[in-house]
Amino acid sequence: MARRVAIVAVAQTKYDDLSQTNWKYNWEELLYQSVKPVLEETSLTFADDGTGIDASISCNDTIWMGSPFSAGKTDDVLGTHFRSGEKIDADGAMGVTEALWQIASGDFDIVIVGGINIDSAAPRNKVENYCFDPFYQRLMGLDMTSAGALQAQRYMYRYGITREQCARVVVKSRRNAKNNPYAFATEDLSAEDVLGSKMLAYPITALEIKPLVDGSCTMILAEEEKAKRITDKPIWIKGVKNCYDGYYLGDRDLSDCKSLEVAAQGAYQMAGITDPRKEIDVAEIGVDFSYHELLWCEGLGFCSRGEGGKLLDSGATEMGGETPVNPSGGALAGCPHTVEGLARIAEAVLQLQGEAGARQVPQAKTALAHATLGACGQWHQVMILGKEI
Amino acid sequence: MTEEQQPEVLPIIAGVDFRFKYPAGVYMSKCLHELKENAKFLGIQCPKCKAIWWPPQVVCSYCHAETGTNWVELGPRGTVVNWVVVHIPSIDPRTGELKTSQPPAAVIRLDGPEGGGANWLHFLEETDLEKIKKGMRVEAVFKPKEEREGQASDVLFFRTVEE
Amino acid sequence: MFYPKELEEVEPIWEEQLAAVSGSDIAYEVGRIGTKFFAELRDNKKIFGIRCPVCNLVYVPPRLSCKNCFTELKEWVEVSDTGTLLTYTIVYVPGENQPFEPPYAIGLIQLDGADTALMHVIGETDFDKLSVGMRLRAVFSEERDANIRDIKYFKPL
Amino acid sequence: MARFGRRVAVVGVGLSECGRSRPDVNKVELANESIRRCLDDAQLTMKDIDETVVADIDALFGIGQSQMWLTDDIAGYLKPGVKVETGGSIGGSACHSAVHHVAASASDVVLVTATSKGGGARGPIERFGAGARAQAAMTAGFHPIWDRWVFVGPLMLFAFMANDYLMWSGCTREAIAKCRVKAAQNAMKNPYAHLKREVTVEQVLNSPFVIWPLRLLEFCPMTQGSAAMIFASEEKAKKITDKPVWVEDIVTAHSKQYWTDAMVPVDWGSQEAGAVALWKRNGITNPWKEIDVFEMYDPSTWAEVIWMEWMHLCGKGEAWKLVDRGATEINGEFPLNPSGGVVSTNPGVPSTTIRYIEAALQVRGDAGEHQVPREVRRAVGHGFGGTNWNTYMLLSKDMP
Repeated sequence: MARRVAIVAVAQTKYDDLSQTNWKYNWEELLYQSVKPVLEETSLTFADDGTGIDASISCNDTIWMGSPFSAGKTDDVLGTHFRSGEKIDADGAMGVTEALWQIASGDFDIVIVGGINIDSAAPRNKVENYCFDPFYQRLMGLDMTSAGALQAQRYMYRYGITREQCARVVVKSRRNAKNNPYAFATEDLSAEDVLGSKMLAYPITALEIKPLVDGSCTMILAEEEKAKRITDKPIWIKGVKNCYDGYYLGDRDLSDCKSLEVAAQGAYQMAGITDPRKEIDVAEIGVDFSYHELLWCEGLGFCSRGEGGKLLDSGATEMGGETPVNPSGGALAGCPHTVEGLARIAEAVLQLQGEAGARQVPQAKTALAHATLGACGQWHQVMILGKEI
Repeated sequence: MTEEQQPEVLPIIAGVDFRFKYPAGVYMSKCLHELKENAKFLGIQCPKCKAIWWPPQVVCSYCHAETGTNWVELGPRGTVVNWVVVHIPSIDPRTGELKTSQPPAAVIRLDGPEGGGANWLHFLEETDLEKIKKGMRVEAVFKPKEEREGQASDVLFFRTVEE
Repeated sequence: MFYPKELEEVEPIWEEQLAAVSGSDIAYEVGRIGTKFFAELRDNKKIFGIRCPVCNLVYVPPRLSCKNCFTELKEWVEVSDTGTLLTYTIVYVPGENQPFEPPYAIGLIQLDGADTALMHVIGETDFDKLSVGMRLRAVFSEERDANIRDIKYFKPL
Repeated sequence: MARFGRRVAVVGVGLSECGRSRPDVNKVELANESIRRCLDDAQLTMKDIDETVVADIDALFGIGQSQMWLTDDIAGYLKPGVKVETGGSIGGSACHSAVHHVAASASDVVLVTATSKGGGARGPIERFGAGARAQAAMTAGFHPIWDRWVFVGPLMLFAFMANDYLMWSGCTREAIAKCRVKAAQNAMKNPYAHLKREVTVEQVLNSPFVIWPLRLLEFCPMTQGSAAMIFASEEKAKKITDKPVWVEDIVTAHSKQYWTDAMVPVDWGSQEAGAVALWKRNGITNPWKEIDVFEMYDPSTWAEVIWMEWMHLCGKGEAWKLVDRGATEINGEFPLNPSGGVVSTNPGVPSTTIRYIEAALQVRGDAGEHQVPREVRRAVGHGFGGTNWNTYMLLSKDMP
C-alpha cells in the first residue's frame, strides 16, 4: 500500500425499528445522527483549505432505499456539496475499502463514509426476491431466507452440524448484545426458544434471522500524518480483501465458502497474519442467519472445515474465549442491511480503541471485521485492523 | 442443434411490484403540518451562511451548518423565475398511473425575510404561455382546510397577482 | 432525543408509494441461450445443459460463459430428467413469485449428466421423507409457457 | 509525477452493439459482449484481470444486487470487486474507482463494466410507452414526498434549462439545432452509435415539444448497450500495449441534494467546480486551446451548449455562437463529442464510460472514421448523473 490509512472515528445510532414511531426520521436525519458524533469527536469540518474532509462515500443500496440515485437523499449530511461524493451500492464495508484506496492512491487525505438503511420501510421478502435472476431462481420464490435454508441444510448434512448448535449462536448473540447499548434485540433466550419459534424455511426459524431494524453508521478515515494529529487512538487498516463466488446457487457446494477463504487469505497475507486464531484478538462478523457464524468461522480459518459447531461448543468464540466472535451481538441482535458490515468495522475499531464498554475484550490489539452480501454469502470481505501501525 | 434452428428470443415475466414507506422526516413533517394547519410556508435558514432551505432540512447543503430551529416564514407570494409545459403523457411514479395533462410547472421564488427566498417547483394557474413572464408575481392558492392532507399538493397552484 | 424537542415531538408524516416503476410486469428477455433452454422445455420436455470443452463441465442452467475459464459456450448437451437432491428446504411463509402456496419444498437437484444443480420444487412427497441424496425425476406441466415452471416439480423416485 | 501513488493507464476498451433494444441477449450476456471485445482489444484473458468494478442502477433495471448475477459473465469469479451507483455519471464513477485502486496498488489490472438492459414493459405501462416509463423510473430517484408528484424526470430539468438560456442568452433555436445536426453527422461515422440518421435543422425545429420549450430531437434516445474498460498500472500497461492512454487526472464533483431549488437560477455549479478543479490542477489556462477533444455527457443539445460555458470552455452567453459557426464540429477548432455524444447514443449506465472510451480512442488514434483530423495529445471525458454528479477524466498521450 502506498500510504498508511487509519480509521480515526466511528459512530453508530441505536438500531431500532422505526415503524414503531411511524418512520419518524428520514434518511438524512437518521444518517446525521451518526455523522454529528464523528465530526464532534474529530473536530473536523468540510473546509476546503486542506484541513477538512476531502471526500465522502455514501453507502446505501438503491433497492433497499426504494429509489435510484439514492445517495441524493443522504449526501448533504455527508458534506458532499461541490466535492467528490461517491456512492457504493452495496454493504458499507465496501465503502470503507473504497475510502481506503482513495486515500492510499494519494487522491484524498480524509474521507467520511456513511451507511444507512431503513429496513422496516422496505418489503423485505420482495426486495430479496428481486435479487435473484428472473429466469431460473426468482420464479422459484426464493428470498435470502429460503436460500440460506438451503445452505444451512447442506452444511448440516455434510458436517453433522446440529440445529441446537445453530440455535446457540443466537443465544450467544443476544447475551453479548446485552452489553451493547446500540443493540436492538437483547432479551434472554434459550436454544429451545430459538428452535421453537416460528419455522420460516426449514431449518431456519424466525429467531435465527436478523431482525428488521433501522439505523446508520459513519466513520472517518485519514492518511497517517493527519490521522495522528486528529486522534491519539487511530486504528490502522492492515489488510483487506473481498471476493465474489459464482452466481447460481446450484454451481456451488453450498457447504463451502470459497470466496470467504480467498478473501480471508488475501487479508491475512496483506496484514502478515499466519495463525489467525492466535493472532486475532476479536472478530466482528456478518451473521444474517444463525448458521452463518459457524460456517464463516471455518472460512476465516478459526477452525478446520466442519468444526464450526465444535468451535462454538468449546467456548472459544464466547466473551472470555480465545477469539471472541461478535461481542456486540452482531446483526442477529439487529443491524440494518448495508450498515451491517460497516457496523462490524465500527465495533472492531471500538474494541481496539478500548472504547467498547461492557463488551470490551481486554487487551485487544488486532481485530477482524467481516462483511457478506448476496445469497448464501456470494460476496465476502475480510478486513484486519490493528492498534499499532 | 445449430444456430439457425433456434426460435425467437423469449421474454419472461418476473417483475416484482414493490411499495415502500417513505418518511418525510421531522423537519419536513413539521413544515407539512404547518402547510396543512395554518397555510404557512415554514422554511429554515442556515445560521451561518443565511441560505434558506425549503423544505427545511437538518443541515445546510452549502456550508454543512446545523439549521437547528432557525425557522423563517416564506411566501405566500413569490416570483416566477422559470416555467415549462409538459406535452407528453407522464406516469406518476408514486402510483404507476398515467398523469393526464397538467398545468405549466414553474419554479417560484417564495418571498423570504430581508430579500432572501427559496425556490419551489409547483404549478401555475395561468395556462396561457403568452401571459407567463419571468418576474411575474404569484400567490399560493390552498385547498380548503378540511381537504388538506399535509402534502405539497395542499397548495393547488400559484395564481397571478397584480402588485 | 437527538433533535430539538419541537421536532422530536412532531407527528411523523410518511407515505406508501411504488419504489420505482419497475412494477410487476417487466418482461425480461432471456437471450439466445435461455431461449433454447426454455423452448426445449416447452416443445420437447427436454432439459439441456451447455458444456465447457476446456473445463469439461456441463452447466445447468446453461449460460454464455464458463466462469472458470471464460470460454464462450456453444456445445449443447441433453441431460437427464432424473437427478440427485443436494439440499432442500421447506418454505412455510408466503412470499413473492412463489411457485406454490406454502408450505412447499424446494431443493437443488443435480441432474444426471450435469455438473451443476438446478433449483426447483419437490412435489408428490411428504416433507419428512425428504433427504439429501434422494433421487428425483422431473414432472412437466401440462400447459407450458417456456419458463422454468414448465417443469411442474421434481418427484421422488 | 502525477498526483497519484502510481501512474495509471487505459489499456483496453470495449463497446457492445447499441440499439433501441437488444432482445437477443439478456443483461449478463450484453455485459459479456463488451467485456470480450475489451479483453480482445487489450489482448488479455480473464486470468489477467485482478478486479472488477460494476456500475449499475438496480432500481431502474429490474434486478437487485446485479453485481452478483453479473459476476460469472464479467470475468469476476473468485475476484474482488466494487459496485457503484451515481446515476448517469456512474460509468465514470466506476472508472474513478478503478483508477484509485490501481494507483493505490490494490490491484494492477482492473476491469470496469457498465450495462444498460431494462426489461420491456408489459401490461398497462406498455401503452404509455417505454419513454414515459423511463422518465417515471428516474423521477422516482427524486424526493418521494416533495418532488415525485410534480417532477417529470430529467426531461423537465432540461426543459427548464432551455427556457432559462432562451431568456437571457439571446441564442437562436437554429444554433441549438445545429448541435443536433452535428451530433447526427458524427454518429453516422461511429459504428457504435445508436441513432445514425441524418438530421436537418428544419427537422429539429419542427419536432414536437416533449416539454415546452424542449423538443423531441433536442433530447437523447433510450438505448440498450454495454461498455467495458481496462485500467492498468504503469508497469503492466507498458507490457500490455504500445499505445497506453494515461490517466492524467480525475475529478468528481457533486451538488446539493434537492433539485427544485437548483433549477433557477439554473445552477450548474458542480459542473463548474469539477471543471475548474481539473483545469487548475493540471496547469490548463485555456482549455479551448489546450484540450484536443472533449467528450461531454450531453443528455440534451441544450446541455451541451450551456455546460460549455459552465465548464469555462468559453464565456457566458458565447457557447451558442461558437456552435452556430461550427467551432465544435469534428474538424472545428474544438471538436466536441465527435462520437455523436449522448444525444445519439444513451444507454444511461454506460454513457459516461462511453465518453471516457471515446476520449481514449481519440488519444490512441483508433477512433476510425470519427477520429478528429488533428493530433490528439489530451482529451477529456465528462459524466453527468443523478442529482448533479459530475465526473471528469483527463486522458493524455504523454506519460504524466
